[in-house]
Amino acid sequence: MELLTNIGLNHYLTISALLFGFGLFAVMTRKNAIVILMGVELILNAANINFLAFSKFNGGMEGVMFSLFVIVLAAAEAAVGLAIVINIYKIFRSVDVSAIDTMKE
Amino acid sequence: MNNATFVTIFYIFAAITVFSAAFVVFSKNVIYSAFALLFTFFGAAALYVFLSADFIAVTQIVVYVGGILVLLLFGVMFTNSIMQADLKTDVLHVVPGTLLLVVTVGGLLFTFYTTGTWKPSEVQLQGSVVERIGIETMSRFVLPFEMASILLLAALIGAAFLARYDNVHNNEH
Amino acid sequence: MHSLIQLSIAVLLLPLLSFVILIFFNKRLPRRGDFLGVGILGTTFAISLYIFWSVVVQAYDPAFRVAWDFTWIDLGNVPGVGPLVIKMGIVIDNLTAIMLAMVTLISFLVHLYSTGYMAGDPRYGRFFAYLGIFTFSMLGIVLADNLFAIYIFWELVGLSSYLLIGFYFEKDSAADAQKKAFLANRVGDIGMWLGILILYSQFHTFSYQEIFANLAAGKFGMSEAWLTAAGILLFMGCVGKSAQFPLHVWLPDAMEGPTPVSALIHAATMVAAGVYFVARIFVLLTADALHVIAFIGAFTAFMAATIAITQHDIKRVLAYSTVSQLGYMVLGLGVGAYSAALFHLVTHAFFKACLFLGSGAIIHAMHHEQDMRWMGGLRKHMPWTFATFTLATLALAGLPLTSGFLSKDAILAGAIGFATAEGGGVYWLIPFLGFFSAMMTAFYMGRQIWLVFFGESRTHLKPADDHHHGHDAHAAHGHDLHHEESHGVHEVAWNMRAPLVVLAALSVFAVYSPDPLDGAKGWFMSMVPTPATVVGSSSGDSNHSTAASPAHHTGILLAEAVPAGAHGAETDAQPEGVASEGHGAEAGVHGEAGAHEFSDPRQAAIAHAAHEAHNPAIMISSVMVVLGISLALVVYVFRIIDPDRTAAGIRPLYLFSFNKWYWDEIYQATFIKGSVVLSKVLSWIDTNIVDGAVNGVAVVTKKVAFTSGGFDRYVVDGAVNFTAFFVNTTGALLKKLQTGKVQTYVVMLMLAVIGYFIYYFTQLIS
Amino acid sequence: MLSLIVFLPILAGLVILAVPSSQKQIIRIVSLLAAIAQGVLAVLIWQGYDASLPGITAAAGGAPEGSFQFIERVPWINLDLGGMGSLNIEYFLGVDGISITMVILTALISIIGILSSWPIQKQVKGYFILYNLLATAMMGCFVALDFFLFYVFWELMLLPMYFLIGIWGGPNREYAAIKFFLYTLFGSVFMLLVMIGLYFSVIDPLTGNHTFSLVAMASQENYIKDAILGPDNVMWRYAAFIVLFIGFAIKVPMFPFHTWLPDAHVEAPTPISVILAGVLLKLGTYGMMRINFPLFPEVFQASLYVIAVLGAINIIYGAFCALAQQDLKKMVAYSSISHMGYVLLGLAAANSEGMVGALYQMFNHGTITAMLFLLVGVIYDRAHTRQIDRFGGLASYMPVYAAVVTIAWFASLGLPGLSGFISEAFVFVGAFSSVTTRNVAIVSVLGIVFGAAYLLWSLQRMFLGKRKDDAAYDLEVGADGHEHIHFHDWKGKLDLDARELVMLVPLAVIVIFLGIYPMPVLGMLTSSINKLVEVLSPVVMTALN
Repeated sequence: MELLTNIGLNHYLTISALLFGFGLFAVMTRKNAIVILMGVELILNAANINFLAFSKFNGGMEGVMFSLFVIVLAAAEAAVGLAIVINIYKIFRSVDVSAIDTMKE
Repeated sequence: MNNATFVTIFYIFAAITVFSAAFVVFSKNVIYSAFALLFTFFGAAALYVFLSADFIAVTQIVVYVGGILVLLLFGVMFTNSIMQADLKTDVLHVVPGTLLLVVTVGGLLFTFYTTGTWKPSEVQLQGSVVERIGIETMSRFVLPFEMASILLLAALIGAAFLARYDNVHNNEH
Repeated sequence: MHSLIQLSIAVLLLPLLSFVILIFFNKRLPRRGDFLGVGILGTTFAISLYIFWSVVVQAYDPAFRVAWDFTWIDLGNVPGVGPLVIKMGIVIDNLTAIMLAMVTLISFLVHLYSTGYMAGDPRYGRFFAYLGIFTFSMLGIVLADNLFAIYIFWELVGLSSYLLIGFYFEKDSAADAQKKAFLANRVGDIGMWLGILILYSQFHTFSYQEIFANLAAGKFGMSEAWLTAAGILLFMGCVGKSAQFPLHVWLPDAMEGPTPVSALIHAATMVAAGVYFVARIFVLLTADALHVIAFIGAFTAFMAATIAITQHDIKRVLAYSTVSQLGYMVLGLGVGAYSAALFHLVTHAFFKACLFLGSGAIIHAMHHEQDMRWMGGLRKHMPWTFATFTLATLALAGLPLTSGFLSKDAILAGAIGFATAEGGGVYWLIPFLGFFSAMMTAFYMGRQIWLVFFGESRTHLKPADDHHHGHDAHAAHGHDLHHEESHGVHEVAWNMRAPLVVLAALSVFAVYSPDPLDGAKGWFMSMVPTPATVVGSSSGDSNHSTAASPAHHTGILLAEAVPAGAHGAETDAQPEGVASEGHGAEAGVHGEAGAHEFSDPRQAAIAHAAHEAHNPAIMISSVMVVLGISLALVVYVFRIIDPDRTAAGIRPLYLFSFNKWYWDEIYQATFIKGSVVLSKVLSWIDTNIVDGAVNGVAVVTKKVAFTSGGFDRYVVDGAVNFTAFFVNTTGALLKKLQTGKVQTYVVMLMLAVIGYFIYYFTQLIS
Repeated sequence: MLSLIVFLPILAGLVILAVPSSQKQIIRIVSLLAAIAQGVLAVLIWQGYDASLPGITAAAGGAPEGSFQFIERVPWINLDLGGMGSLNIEYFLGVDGISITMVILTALISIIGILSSWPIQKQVKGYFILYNLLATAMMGCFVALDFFLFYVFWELMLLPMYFLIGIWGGPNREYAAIKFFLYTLFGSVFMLLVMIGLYFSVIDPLTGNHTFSLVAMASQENYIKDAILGPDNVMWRYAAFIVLFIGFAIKVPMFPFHTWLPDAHVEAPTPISVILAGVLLKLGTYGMMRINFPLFPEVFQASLYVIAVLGAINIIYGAFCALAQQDLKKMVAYSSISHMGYVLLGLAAANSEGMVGALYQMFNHGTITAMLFLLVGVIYDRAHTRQIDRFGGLASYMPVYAAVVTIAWFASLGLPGLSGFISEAFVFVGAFSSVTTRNVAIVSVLGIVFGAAYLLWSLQRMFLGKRKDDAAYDLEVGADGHEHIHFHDWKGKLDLDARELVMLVPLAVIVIFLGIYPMPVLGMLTSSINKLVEVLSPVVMTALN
């Protein structure tokens, strides 16, 4: 009970682990490119939570600063990623990544 | 704010975050996923507040919810006809994916809980860190900051270039 | 440079000029340039005569000597030897002057004669060119002051002889003869060359004077046998060129050349060069070498005389007579009768040239009939030829009042003296053979004169089959003006007659000596005295082995050098030390002509004995000559003995002589056949064994290659192929992983990460 | 200067690459101009050459300057081999008396070869490119003073030669080309090993590093005492000497490694035969003089007698084989073997006379044998056969040809007044003066007679005797079933034409002039030869060890 009520580092890490797992699952299994992007966002958020948690319990500012940069990065990534998805769509008339297997050849 | 309230609120937000994330992943409908993602972001932002990172939480809401999520929705709309009934997405690698999900999460949790050697500092972050962020940004992290700005610029241009409507380009393919 | 040297250079080079002009431009010149050849040779003769006059008549000094040389090859500072240069030079002494005059005179006369004899030949101009290069080479031999130079001109003479013998190269017999001549000469030349090498290897010089001076100083580093070998090897050059046994076979065949060539080269000059050369190196010949030389000369004289008796071809008789007479000269040198041998060289040159030119006139008149059996009675048609030919014949036979008598007699006297001095025994064979040959000479020359000039014409007796010989010559000469029938036999024109007269005149005793019985009283033998040997006689008779020590020699040489000082001034380009000593040596040697006071006891003994033997020699030889001529008269004039029947009676001997002792057949069967067979065998070995080995290696390599190829294909390559197969199969399996779907890769990536984690943690835990 | 003379032909080859292959005349003229320019450069080098400098080894102090001339030396390849030290290969050219003789000969023969290539019609462009490559490689071999560079040029020579014989040769050309190629390659493989061994045994006194410089290698004091080929390692030094000797002897070619030569000559086109006999064979003996002997003088001294005997076998055996040949070209090929034997004999004499004779014989054999092969080519052009028996009385048909043949034949048999004589004479003088080789010299003199025998015999059979009827020729030549140009077709133009005279007359003039006055060539090489003899002399060796 103590473990449940005394919110510590492990709680946050658990949340981030779950988010990471879901994000990874999305990236791995979903065919829709948009959903894959969403999974990526989940992973990034999981990382952010970790950064901030460690920062909080360490008393340093590095985690905060990094999570800030991660957010910036995520914004850039989302923009470019979506642009790519749209281009893919233009070319293949689909965002089904399983259909886009030209790398096979 | 006493401890019990704090714990309760924490769990609520944690649940929101986790469950909405699960919904994002498991929902067959892309639109639903997108909206579930909104909640995930909010939950995460709340958790940031708990972690004394109020500025980050605000940024999270502004950037993710205001920017990325809208972007994603536009992406959904661009690439799927909303009127079309089949907005569902198929899945593949479900078995290995699930397996990996379990293993990864299990592994991570196992690691977290068995390590037990986290040594939290005596001094934890307290209160708002906005001011310190400002100082850090302009002192120790000025170089990453500038690089981030260049990255953003590059992403801006790149995204604009990639996504622009190019008739000739189109025709070629 | 002494003026005589300058003149002699002109003498040397003028014939070369004639050659160069005529070989390139003879077709563009009027009369094919024959006037040029004759004119140049006339000039040459005039200059030579002047040299002769200055040296022999004006100076009248037995020790006269002028030398000049220049550096021909500079080998730089040779390790172990020091600065080494090879010089070329000219030396003029009495002998040279006499030889110059003789060679140019005969050459000039032959040029003149050829304008008549060779007229109408398609290669008329080239003939004169060849004569020019021959004269050049011959003069080179005469003037050379070192062994290297003489070897060069020696071979050049061989070349011109080759070219001239093969002048009618369309005739196979001429082509064979020229090749034979050149090769036989080459065999002699390699001996001569080895002799030169022996001397050079000791002294690092080719110069006569330096070699003699070094020898006199006892600096010869090898054993005495090597010195003897050097002498004999050098003499081999003479054997080849002067057609001595065993290399005499080429000279009779060389008569395939035009007759003027036979007169110039194969009678008068070139063949005498061998004798001249031996005379030049006379002083370094050891007693043993001289013995070999004497025996070879005597044997050659005898053998050639026996062959000459039975030959039918007019030129062949003369050719064997030449071989025989050359044998005399060599014999003379071998027995130490140096002056006599050279004297015979000169007298023989004139009368034999006269004989050859006379025979040429006869052949010309007979329309290239050369067989004496079909001649006869020419005395009436050709009085000039008859007279000169007879005079020359008498000289050759050695009848008193001729030049031949003087010289031959001196040689025979020397031979007797030699035999006496050497202590008799087998050495008496030499004078015996000499006298016997003298008799036979008289016999076969009498036979020739009679067959050619007396009796009735026998042209009509000639069987029709036998015509081919004359025919060929005809075709080659382009003399189709006349036909074979001898109606047109008449005396030859003046340009062919004049040389005969001049040469006949030079066969009279008075030209050489005031005393018709003693050549030693004449100018020639006074001017060309026997030089003192530089090698001592230690290898000779042990009784005389008190050989003068080198020091003693040098002392004499230096002392005697003083009176020669007047001439020393004339030797401007001579090297200082050694050469002046050499000069002194020459001067000392010639210092007291007449009263031969040789420091070498053996030489002195021979000279003394020869002097003693003079009168007996005269008597014996006169008797022999008279015997020979009488025999000829008995057989051919009075017909008391029928030659044919006699020949049939002693048929084996007759055939032996007629077939030239079968030397040609023996050589053909041994050396020539041997060489050809050996070459075939070696060539077979080359293609089948040496090259076969190479090809065998190739085959073996190929076999090995195939074997290893099999190994390669089934084992090594098999392994490779298995690898390929394995990779292919695995690849085919793994290919399925390559879906091209990004997410598959992510799955794998994660699997790998988790794998790593598991590994990491197991490590961590354990 | 030297780089220019070496690479001029390759430049010409590049120019030819740009010329369309239909422009045959331009291709030929470009090649000819390059060859003439090379000749002019050779003359300039000859003019600028100071004959008093010795060469062979470095001057006092270890610098090649002051001993070699026209030196060009730049670092070329520097490889760090880690624990084994470093590999310093230089681009090092220079000439001394030995090489300048050969440079002049090469330039001369290159010009003659191009002239005689004029009638070649098959793939003219490729032919001349290969020819120019060959010319560069030959010239490079003679001026390279770095062993590695020498080796590069040496190997570079094989390739064009292989194709020139294998493509433009006679009916059996592939066999001959392969034989030539493999034989020579076999020889050079060992050279490579020795070269590397030498590299690690020699120190350049100037830099203190290992070096491929032949100049440094020629001085025994530069060897590391206990290195693989150092003075202490007697056995390895003998082995190295022997394999190097075999490598060069194959090129000479020396009995019993000579059998590639007749085949290669018989199959090669005339200009290639000229090059092969005129220049390539000399590379073997040049290599001996430059590399094999001065680098291992004590082994050389120990093997004089063997080398002399091999030389004598070459002389006499070659002459006998020549005597038996029916094919004129094969006879000339065997005569080459015989004449190269004189070179070996002269080298074995190990004194100045013999070595001068050997080097001069190399030069003279180059000019004389070039004439011989050109003359064989002339008669083959006309009659399409080289069988000696099929000819007869040619002197009446072709008087000028017969005259030139006579000069060449007599030069070959060593007639005085022609250059071959002087070299042979010096060889014998040297070989006889050396006590070791005296007996061999005495036997070898027989070669003079047999040389005269086969040459005069062939001369007689082909040129003298009765002029064979045209009809007889028709029958004989036509009998083998091939279509030949019969002699009567050639009436009037049978004799030498202007191009052939331009090739032959200068050679004849050189042969005659150098026979009368050899100093223009001898003057260049005597000081180097004297130095070489000094380097090789046993006295020096004992002083060092």
